[in-house]
Amino acid sequence: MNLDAVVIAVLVAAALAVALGAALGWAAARIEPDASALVERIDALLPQTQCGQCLFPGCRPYAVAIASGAADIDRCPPGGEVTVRALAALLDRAPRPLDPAFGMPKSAQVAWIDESRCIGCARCLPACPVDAIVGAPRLMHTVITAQCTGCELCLPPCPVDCIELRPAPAVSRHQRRPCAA
Amino acid sequence: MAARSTFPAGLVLDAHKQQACESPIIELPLPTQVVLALDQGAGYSAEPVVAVGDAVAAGALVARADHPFASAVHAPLAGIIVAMETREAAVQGGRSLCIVIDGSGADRIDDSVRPVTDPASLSPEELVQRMRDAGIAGLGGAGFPTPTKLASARELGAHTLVLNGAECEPWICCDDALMRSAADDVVLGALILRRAAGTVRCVIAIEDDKPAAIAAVTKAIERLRDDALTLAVIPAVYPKGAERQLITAVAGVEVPAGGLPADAGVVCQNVATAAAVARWATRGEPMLSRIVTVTGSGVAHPGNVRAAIGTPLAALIAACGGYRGAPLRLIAGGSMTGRALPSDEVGLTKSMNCVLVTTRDDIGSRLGAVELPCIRCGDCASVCPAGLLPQQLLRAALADAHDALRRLGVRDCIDCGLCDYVCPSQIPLADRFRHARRRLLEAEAMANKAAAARERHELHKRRLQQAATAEQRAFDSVRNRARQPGDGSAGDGN
Amino acid sequence: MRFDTSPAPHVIAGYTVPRVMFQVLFALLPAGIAHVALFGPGLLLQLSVACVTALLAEAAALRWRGRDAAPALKDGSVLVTAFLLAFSIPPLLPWWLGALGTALAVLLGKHVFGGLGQNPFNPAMVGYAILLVSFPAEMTRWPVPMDVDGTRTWSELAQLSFAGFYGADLAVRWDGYTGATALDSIRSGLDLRYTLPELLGRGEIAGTLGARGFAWINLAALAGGLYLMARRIVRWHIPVAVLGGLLVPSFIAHGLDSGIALGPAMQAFSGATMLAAFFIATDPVSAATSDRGRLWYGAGIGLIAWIIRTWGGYPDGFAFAVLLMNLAVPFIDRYTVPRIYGRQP
Amino acid sequence: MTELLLLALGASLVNNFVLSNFLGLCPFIGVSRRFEAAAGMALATLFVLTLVSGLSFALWQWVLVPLGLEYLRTLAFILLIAGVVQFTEIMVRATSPLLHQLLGIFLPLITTNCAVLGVALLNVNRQHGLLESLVFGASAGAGFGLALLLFTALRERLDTADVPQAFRGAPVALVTAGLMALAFMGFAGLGAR
Repeated sequence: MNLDAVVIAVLVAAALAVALGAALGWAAARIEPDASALVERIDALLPQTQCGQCLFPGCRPYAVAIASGAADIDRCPPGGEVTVRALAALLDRAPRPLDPAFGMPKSAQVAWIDESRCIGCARCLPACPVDAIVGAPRLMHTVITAQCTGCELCLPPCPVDCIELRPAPAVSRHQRRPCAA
Repeated sequence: MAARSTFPAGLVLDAHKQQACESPIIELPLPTQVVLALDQGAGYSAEPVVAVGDAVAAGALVARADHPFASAVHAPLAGIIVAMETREAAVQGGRSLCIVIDGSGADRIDDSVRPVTDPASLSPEELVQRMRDAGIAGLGGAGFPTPTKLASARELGAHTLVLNGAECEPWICCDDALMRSAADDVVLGALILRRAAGTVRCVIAIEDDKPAAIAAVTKAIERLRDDALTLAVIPAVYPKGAERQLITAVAGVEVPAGGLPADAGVVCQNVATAAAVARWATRGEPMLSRIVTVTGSGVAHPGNVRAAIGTPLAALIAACGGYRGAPLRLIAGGSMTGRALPSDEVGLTKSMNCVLVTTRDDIGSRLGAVELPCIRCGDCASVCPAGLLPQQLLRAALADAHDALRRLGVRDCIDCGLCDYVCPSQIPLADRFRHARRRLLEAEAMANKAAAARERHELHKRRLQQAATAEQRAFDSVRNRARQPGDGSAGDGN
Repeated sequence: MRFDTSPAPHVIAGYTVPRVMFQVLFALLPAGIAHVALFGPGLLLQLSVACVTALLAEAAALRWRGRDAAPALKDGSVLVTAFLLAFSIPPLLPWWLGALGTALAVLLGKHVFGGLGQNPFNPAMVGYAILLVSFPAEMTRWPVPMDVDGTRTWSELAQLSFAGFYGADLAVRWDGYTGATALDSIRSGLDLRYTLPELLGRGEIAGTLGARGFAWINLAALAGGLYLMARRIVRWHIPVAVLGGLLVPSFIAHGLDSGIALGPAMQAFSGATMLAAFFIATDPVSAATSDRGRLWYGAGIGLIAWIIRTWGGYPDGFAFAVLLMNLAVPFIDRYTVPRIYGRQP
Repeated sequence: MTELLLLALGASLVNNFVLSNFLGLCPFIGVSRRFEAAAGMALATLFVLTLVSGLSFALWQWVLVPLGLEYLRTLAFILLIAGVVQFTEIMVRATSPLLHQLLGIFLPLITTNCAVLGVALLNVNRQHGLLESLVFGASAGAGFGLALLLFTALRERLDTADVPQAFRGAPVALVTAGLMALAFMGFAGLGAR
């Protein structure tokens, strides 16, 4: 092989590489990462308890972290296995068990305030991420069961430990029956 | 309106109706005690208007229908209310709040019981309201309040009233017995219902395995000479008597999925409901009694019984000669869709058309079933009256794949049980689908709750932020104010 | 008085999977008799090996998964696999190949996917196809049927069957007693530029319906298949579609050039046509599941079998046709969901 | 005409790129979990394969051969494929944002699909003309898409099957792919007569 051929080969390869590289560079500059749609779809699968067990301040921040690859999909105990499977399907990954470091799944629960012990300190009101506790200073408080997500975030601020978690009421059982008679 | 149906599916089943249907209807005397479930089978409860210890007259209102899907409940006998508590009942979930009345033996009748002088003079709206007060509910098996159905039919402009005398489910023959003995009541009720629903015509549908009932109703219609009241004889194929399937068989239209029969221009009522309406119109009696088939191999003398609502089932069975052999399951309804009850102390409800006492002879096939994996033979699909693919639905149900369940139409399942009936792998498909619907409902409730929580959380965050900004602004203005006067002195110190 | 409760419905018809499976085995009886009468007792030898191997493989697979093997052995499904495979392979196949094919059919074709009801491919055809691509010579060597050469006796065929079964070198003593099947002879004849009438005029593959021997087996299989249809074990969609997919193109091709294209009658009664149409393609586990899907599925099998028979490298295409349509089944199922009551089409 | 038809049949069915030549197995296994994604992948691959077939022919015929640089073809084709894939992405983005969202990350993945390089090299080896190259590329893409869609539908069914623990996931997918290849052997020799 003579020197000319080598030089030509190198030149052609270099020219191709430069031409395509320039095109790719131009393309890369044009492509903005379109992550917001993905975040929306991930967020839609999370249970929205806003409990922070994943160590992110709420479900949406966790969704952002998953979308960017900063967190894995195994951090959501309230969603349990169902959520992990849904996330795995959305992201086309293999499902994996929950990471116990972030807590274990529990059955659905809602907060309940023992109104005889509540002193009306109002400290639980801002702690509730979904404003499901009604009350005013020096008046006893009540949890709106339908809106409570069971996140347990109201427990630590309560000075008299009058909040407890109870099993969530079952969904309406009504189903259509045939009148086959 | 959907096109003419292409759903001939269904199956001819062993009827088991001969025994009970031959003997005349037994009129059961009032029992000493009645147990009135406030949920009469439709899934919604009436609100009690009496308290324990109250004395009530026969026909007096004891529970008011606040919810449009609940129906009013009346005392069938004069007596004292001795208990009001949650008990086992023949309803979804197996328990309901019940009012227990001890009969006093007196035949004191409530003042409200007065015949409707001339039903034809009342406006449809008045008719519906009066029927609501009288607690008229569907006697066909679902127990849905008739007035609610009539009102929505009128709103949606239904043109045809179909009276369901198909009675396709095995064992049940109370409608057959009723039509044989009181065809005139059925026809009279049909006219009143037709007026209340605002429909142009009325068709009474009867399966071709009931020649005596067909003859009786034909005669009653002839006496009336009303062109807009006709009889349709349909083939005896299960489940032709299911509301949607009946409408398709009679009117040739399909009820849109997820819609009401009235969306297809049809409203459906049971023949027994029509007879009860006639009884109410002529005697003023609210819905206090019904005819119920008491049958099965576990009953000595199967027959049809007219009994007061709330009569304990044990009394009904006693009226038919008591138990015989070794009864295994007590079923409210027929063998295909009936609900197995835990006890014979529950009271008769308006929706209960049959008390089936089964022995191993009747239900041995189910008890001895050995479940094997699905071999996709497709027999279930060929009999499904809703045109579903149960074999595919089963896979989706086992995998809990909600999208697939919805797409394959688990909600279009009418729970007729035919897929179970024919399955060679003997898989309890209907029950799997019931559970799947339940889980779907739960998942959707969770999703709705999550969406609401997301919204509230966003508002919460915005509110906190606003509060923080306001606080910051207040703090800044205070600081600025504190700073301004001492601009020269304090500022130097910093 | 108190009662137990249970969900509705409270009564079932009492059809069972074993009943279905044993009816299928029963319906294979006529074809089996014809097979033994024409080709000697080789089928019985193959059947015994296949059944024993299939039951052992089934039991082993279930034991290995820690499941109760008894119900699966009793339901007869694995015997159907064994029978279909034994009917498909030549009766002269050495016993270890039959055993290997059956074991592969049961283990690789069925239990890898989870056992009864889970396998996407027809297990018998998986076993057959593996044997065919691995041992093409053994898999295409059939005895010359009784009615084609009247000089030999059934007892000679019996000796031949045993010789083949124990793997003896058939070329030494039995040369002339074995040969290719009619379809195979026709295709190699066509390759040598003979025309169809010329080939049929030569004695050894002549017959009223094209190929004797196999024609009888096909007729017997047709009878068994009609019995299954009458008993509603098999519904009409798949067999009719398979035969339609095979016969319509062969009718057209024969009309265009009767010199090289086999006519519909010969297509219908040679090779594995009837066995495939009524017994193999109708295996519900690996077939499409809606009526419309089954028509597509069956027509696809018939058409592919015709294509392979006409232009392909194998004499009979049904095994591959079935496997190819098996793998299209989930795809077909996806697009042939029937209209649900009350929904727009 | 008949020859082009045979070429198309050969490339799509008889010598199916995935199931007979075992090219492009990475996306075949990787992008076959969900049907929608697989459909997108099949479409995008079809497009890229056709485009690359034409362009690689041009590159080979009018650049590499005149310059006597035949030995550089692998390198040159890889560069070309990478460029075409990116170009495709940009074009799809410009013309149909909807399709772009549907295909998502699967477009760039085609670069690593060795079936694409395989088609380009085979076109050269078999001395296909421009039209033949285009037909060959398109039918190879169609064959790939067909195999991918069939496989994905099969895998979706296997997802709900009671597969033994040891075979769940990739193992049973590979067994299935193997049996698919076995079935495609039925086409062997098709058209040889």
